[in-house]
Amino acid sequence: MKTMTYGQAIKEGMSIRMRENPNVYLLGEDVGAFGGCFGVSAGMFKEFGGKRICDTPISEGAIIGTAIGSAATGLRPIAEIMMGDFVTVAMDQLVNQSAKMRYMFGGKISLPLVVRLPGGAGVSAAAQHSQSLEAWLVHVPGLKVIYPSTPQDALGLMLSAIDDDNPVIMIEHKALYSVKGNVYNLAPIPLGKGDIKRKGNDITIIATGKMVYEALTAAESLKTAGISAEVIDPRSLYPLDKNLIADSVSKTHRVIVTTEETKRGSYAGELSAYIHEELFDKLDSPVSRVCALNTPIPFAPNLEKAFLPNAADIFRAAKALF
Amino acid sequence: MKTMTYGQAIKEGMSIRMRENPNVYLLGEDVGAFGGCFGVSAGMFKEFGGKRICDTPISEGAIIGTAIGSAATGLRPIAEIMMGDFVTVAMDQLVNQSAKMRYMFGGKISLPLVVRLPGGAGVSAAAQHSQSLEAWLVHVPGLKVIYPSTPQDALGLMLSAIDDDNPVIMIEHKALYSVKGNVYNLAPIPLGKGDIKRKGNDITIIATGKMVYEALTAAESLKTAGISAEVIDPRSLYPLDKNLIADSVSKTHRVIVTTEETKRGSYAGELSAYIHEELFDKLDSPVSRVCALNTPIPFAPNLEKAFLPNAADIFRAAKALF
Amino acid sequence: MNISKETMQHMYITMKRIREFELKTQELFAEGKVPGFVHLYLGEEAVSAGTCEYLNDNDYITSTHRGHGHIIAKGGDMKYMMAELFGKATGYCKGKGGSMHIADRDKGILGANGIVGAGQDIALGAGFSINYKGTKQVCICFFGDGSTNQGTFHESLNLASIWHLPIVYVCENNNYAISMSQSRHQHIQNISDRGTAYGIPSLHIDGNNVIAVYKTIAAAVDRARKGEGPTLIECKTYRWRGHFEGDPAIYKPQEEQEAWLKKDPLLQFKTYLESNHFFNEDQLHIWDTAVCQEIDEAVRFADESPLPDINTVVNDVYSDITEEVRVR
Amino acid sequence: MNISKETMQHMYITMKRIREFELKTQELFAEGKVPGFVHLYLGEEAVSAGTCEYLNDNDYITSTHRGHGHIIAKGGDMKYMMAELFGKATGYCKGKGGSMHIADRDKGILGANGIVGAGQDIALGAGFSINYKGTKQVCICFFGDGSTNQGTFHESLNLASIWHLPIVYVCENNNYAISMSQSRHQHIQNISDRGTAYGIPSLHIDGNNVIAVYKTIAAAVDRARKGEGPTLIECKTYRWRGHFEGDPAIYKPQEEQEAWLKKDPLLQFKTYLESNHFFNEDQLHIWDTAVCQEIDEAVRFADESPLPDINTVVNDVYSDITEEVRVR
Ligand SMILES: Cc1ncc(C[n+]2csc(CCOP(=O)(O)OP(=O)(O)O)c2C)c(N)n1
Ligand SMILES: Cc1ncc(C[n+]2csc(CCOP(=O)(O)OP(=O)(O)O)c2C)c(N)n1
Ligand SMILES: [Mg+2]
Ligand SMILES: [Mg+2]
Repeated sequence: MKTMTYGQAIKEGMSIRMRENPNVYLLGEDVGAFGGCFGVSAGMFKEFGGKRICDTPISEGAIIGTAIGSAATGLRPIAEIMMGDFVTVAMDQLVNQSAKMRYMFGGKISLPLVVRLPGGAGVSAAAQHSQSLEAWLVHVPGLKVIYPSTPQDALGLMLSAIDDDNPVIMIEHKALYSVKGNVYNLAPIPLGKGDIKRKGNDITIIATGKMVYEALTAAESLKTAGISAEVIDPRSLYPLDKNLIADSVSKTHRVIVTTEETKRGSYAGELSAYIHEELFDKLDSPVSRVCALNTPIPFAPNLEKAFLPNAADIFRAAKALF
Repeated sequence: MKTMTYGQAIKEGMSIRMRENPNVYLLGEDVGAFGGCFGVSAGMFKEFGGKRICDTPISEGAIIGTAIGSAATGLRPIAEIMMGDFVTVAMDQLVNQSAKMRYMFGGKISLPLVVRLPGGAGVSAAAQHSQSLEAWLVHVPGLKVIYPSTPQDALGLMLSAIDDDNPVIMIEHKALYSVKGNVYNLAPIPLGKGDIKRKGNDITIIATGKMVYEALTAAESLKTAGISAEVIDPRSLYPLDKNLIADSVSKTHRVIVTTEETKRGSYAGELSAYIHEELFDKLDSPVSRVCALNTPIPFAPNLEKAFLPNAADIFRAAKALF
Repeated sequence: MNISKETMQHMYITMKRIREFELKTQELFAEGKVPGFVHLYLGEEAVSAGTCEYLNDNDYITSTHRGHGHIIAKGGDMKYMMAELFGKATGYCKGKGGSMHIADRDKGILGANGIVGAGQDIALGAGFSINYKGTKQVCICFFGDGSTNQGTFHESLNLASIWHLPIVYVCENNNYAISMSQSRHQHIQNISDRGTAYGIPSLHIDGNNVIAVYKTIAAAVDRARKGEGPTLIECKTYRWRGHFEGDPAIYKPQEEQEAWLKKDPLLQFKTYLESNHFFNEDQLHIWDTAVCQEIDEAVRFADESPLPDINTVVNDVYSDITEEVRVR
Repeated sequence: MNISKETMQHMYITMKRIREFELKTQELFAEGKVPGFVHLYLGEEAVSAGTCEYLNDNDYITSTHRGHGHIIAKGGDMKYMMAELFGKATGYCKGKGGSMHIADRDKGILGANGIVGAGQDIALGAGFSINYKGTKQVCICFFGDGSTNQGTFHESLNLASIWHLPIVYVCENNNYAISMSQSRHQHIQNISDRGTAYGIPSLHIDGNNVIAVYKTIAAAVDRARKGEGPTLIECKTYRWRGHFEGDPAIYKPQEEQEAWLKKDPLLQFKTYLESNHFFNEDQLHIWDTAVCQEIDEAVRFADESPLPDINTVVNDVYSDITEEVRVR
């Protein structure tokens, strides 16, 4: 067992595979000696050198394009987009190219690539540096989408992402990078396996990324109020651990889905629709979404706080279901 | 009353406002003398000249950028992106710039611009020329999203879109361009007003774009099976006519949402989540989504047909709710 | 540089294959046998034939929406191509891709592409792999004049330049991007002028002269293999047909069209071969006939092939997950 | 070209304003008064001061993440800027934008921008409007060396060229894109070489010499107003600080940093003004003091201003729809 931060765990996952497999490499803006905008790759340049920790100009489309072309020709790239928001300038590469190639080419090509997207708000980075855009990516057949909330999950999921023969998007929350946690083992965590972050009986709270912590806080408060909440972190948004969710909902009959996305058109909505479709008979009340407001992300700390969903919101929403 | 095609109605809407307001102009690839890839602007170059019907190089980002900058400085641009799929290369302009500017700048700027996105499958145009990407855009606060299904709606919505002081995305279905319909009046149709395309009592089918026609066909079959289906076309995906939906669902207690999107992460999911959240007590059965498969869009006509949702799917899904 | 007779023979046959494949496709499209969008390469045969002649099977190419010529020249099998155009199960992509998405990894063909400018980025990755592994392959990146106005062009050339990637950028300047003539879509006469912006050696040549193409490419490929980085080569040529089948192309001035038809690259090469006594008419005729037979066989193969089983619609999305058939 | 004393005085004051504003911001950031990302313009003052001096209020500018200098030079009010940096209700954007999103339509400031390269596209639209309405304004498009590797740069210059837009592209080459020195992110020495690719007249100048900037811009602006189209001007300058506050910038060689500190644009201009007897030290001192007072007032204004009411979080998304406060 080791204690490390979420950021270090991501680095550890990348480094483990890079040590084992010379075809794994990292590219992105300032990922080299600078260590990445959030310091995630700090030290990797020293260990692996500039050939494998590869600085790029400010050309996100070309970063993903390079990842695609090199994956198609035998390498296993990890591409960092400095902020998830900048994926807007690489959507074609991600969506029309990487996600569809295998299918368009009749299954005859593999694209083992990982794209890292640091997302999320909370640091007054305003509307263009704080978004949670996972809903877009889950909507794209051909992509897998993962979103770890803890150092252990970050490490295990990173290993699986690198091992996967398909494009995998890893959403990382920038405000989690410095969060510490225990890492018990270095085994890959299979994509499509969710995790119960807290056991409970009366209500299921499905939470992603940083909202897992808010959910856990809310669960504590709910306990005081006599409600036993189960907190589930899907970790992998697609493929989704449907069994884990079904089991939990069959037990609790009530569900909150909480994500940091703007509510309208969110992945939280997809989860809600799915649960209603498949588990309607198990539900005693409608699935309730606790998300961010339907606004761009404001700069001022007090406004940003008002924008973001939090434990109190989850608590309120949960209470309302009883 | 006039009979015209969906494509002609769009042109008519644009032309009416261009005649009235010299600040309205159209730009896009081959929209000029060529008349646009689907012929929507055919003849407009002749009427309005090259200054106002403005051909561009293949630079979609710059097309939307031009629209933004000119809207910010007093014009009312209409930008055509040749195929909706190409919006992937203009997502930054659309999402990080146009949608957020008013908010980021504290409400001190208006961006009256319309972006036309021909979407949809059915013509063997394969994975990169057939997508329905409306879910992405509905997820973006600051954008309005409309999707007409008939010539009358196309015309009325286009007028409102041009009149609007916010960025409005108009999704057009390429397979509808040649569909004829009656146009009874030339009045703008307010954004946020849905339409009942067929009255019914037993089930509500909410359908967008080309799926409206499949829904109407399904409703006919359902009638034979003794089920009276109401078909609702929201027309405006955001803002959404929540009252119209609530009234219908309160009457029928059963809902199908059908769109041409890949199901996972779809706008249909947002509608489903919303209806469950707000109208759970009115529902006798879960909202059921009838969407396209979770795959890229295949080329071969028989595969494409298998990919697309149709009236029979809606019929089956509706029957299953009783 | 001396060009062997064998090379000339092969280039001639390649050009003829492309010509006949496209003429047949034109016909089949008109008959309704080929669905979707079809962009013909007629009139541009010398570019891909001359370019790919100098490559090895394990060299890469990236292609465009107008990809048939590239694929044939790089050794793609016309049977599987035609079957793909028909949307048949035996096609290169099992009917899932169609004309705009043909790929053949064994031949280094990284795919035709429906998105203008997308191949430029993908080429970067192929070049990156080559340098990373030190395998001395090259990647040819084909693209049109119109695509040089996409941001991807710019980003690609910049990266290839700083990374010294073994990419040869082959611009097929056929003077049009759909209805936009080059003079309307950019303010320069030679696209090769754009190389300066990246410190990439650049030149423009007669793209209808297959010998010129071959020689120019050979030099650029040699340079790339030696680790000296990318080259940008603009091949001036012309699109005989409309942008896609169905486009009457009334925006093309008739004199322009006629002048270019006179510069038929295949005919020019034929004349060259005959007048220099490399091959006589009889010999060429034999090859022509063989090519026509190949095409006929390709069409027969495509025609007789089965449609894809509709259950395959859900396969091939992932390497390990099969989507449920009725998730709707 | 003769430059009036009035103009010189104003440019001096502008540069001093930018310098002091940034020094103060640096201090306030360190104290934790300014949240978020802050990119300082220290060392680059001559570029925006020299550029904006020749503009009218109704001329436009597009800006970048490093926008404070542009906004001050174009006449933005430092009180509202500082309040915005503090996230206060009285700020330019009511606290919704912060350092990277300041705009002022009345002064033609179309916004700082958090997306590298985004301003290039927006400038196109401003230029388009001007030509459309025939108003003879111009638009200055500011951007960094690193941003010239984004596709938007390429697309913008191409379009501006074919449409003859009245845009002056002002590249602030401060030799770095975060940690990437220019020689690592592109293979050319002069970014002005990129103009050739679009048929746009281009040149590079000493960006630390405000007189040179002013004169060069004046010629380009005159050209643009006459309908002769865009110009690309590369201003060589240097970023004194790290990329953002908090970046220790260890990747910058110390000798390089020192050499550039010696080329302080403000000090250079001061020396020039004094040695040519335009103004004496006393006069300059009076202006300096006034500027410092302005900054103090701006800070006081920001400090004393109220936070935005949290209910305003849902306003200003649309002109006509207010989002519900608790839709979560
Ligand atoms: C991003 C994008 N924008 C627009 C299109 C539509 N389109 C397909 S081909 C084409 C013209 C391409 O011109 P050029 O690059 O010169 O190639 P050519 O067709 O002449 O071979 C256009 C605009 C597209 N496929 N992708
Ligand atoms: C599309 C995009 N990619 C990356 C970034 C992150 N980023 C912000 S500023 C910057 C460097 C910009 O360099 P340059 O254009 O030279 O401007 P400078 O900071 O030197 O003024 C980067 C990479 C961004 N904001 N947007
Ligand atoms: Mg062309
Ligand atoms: Mg810079």
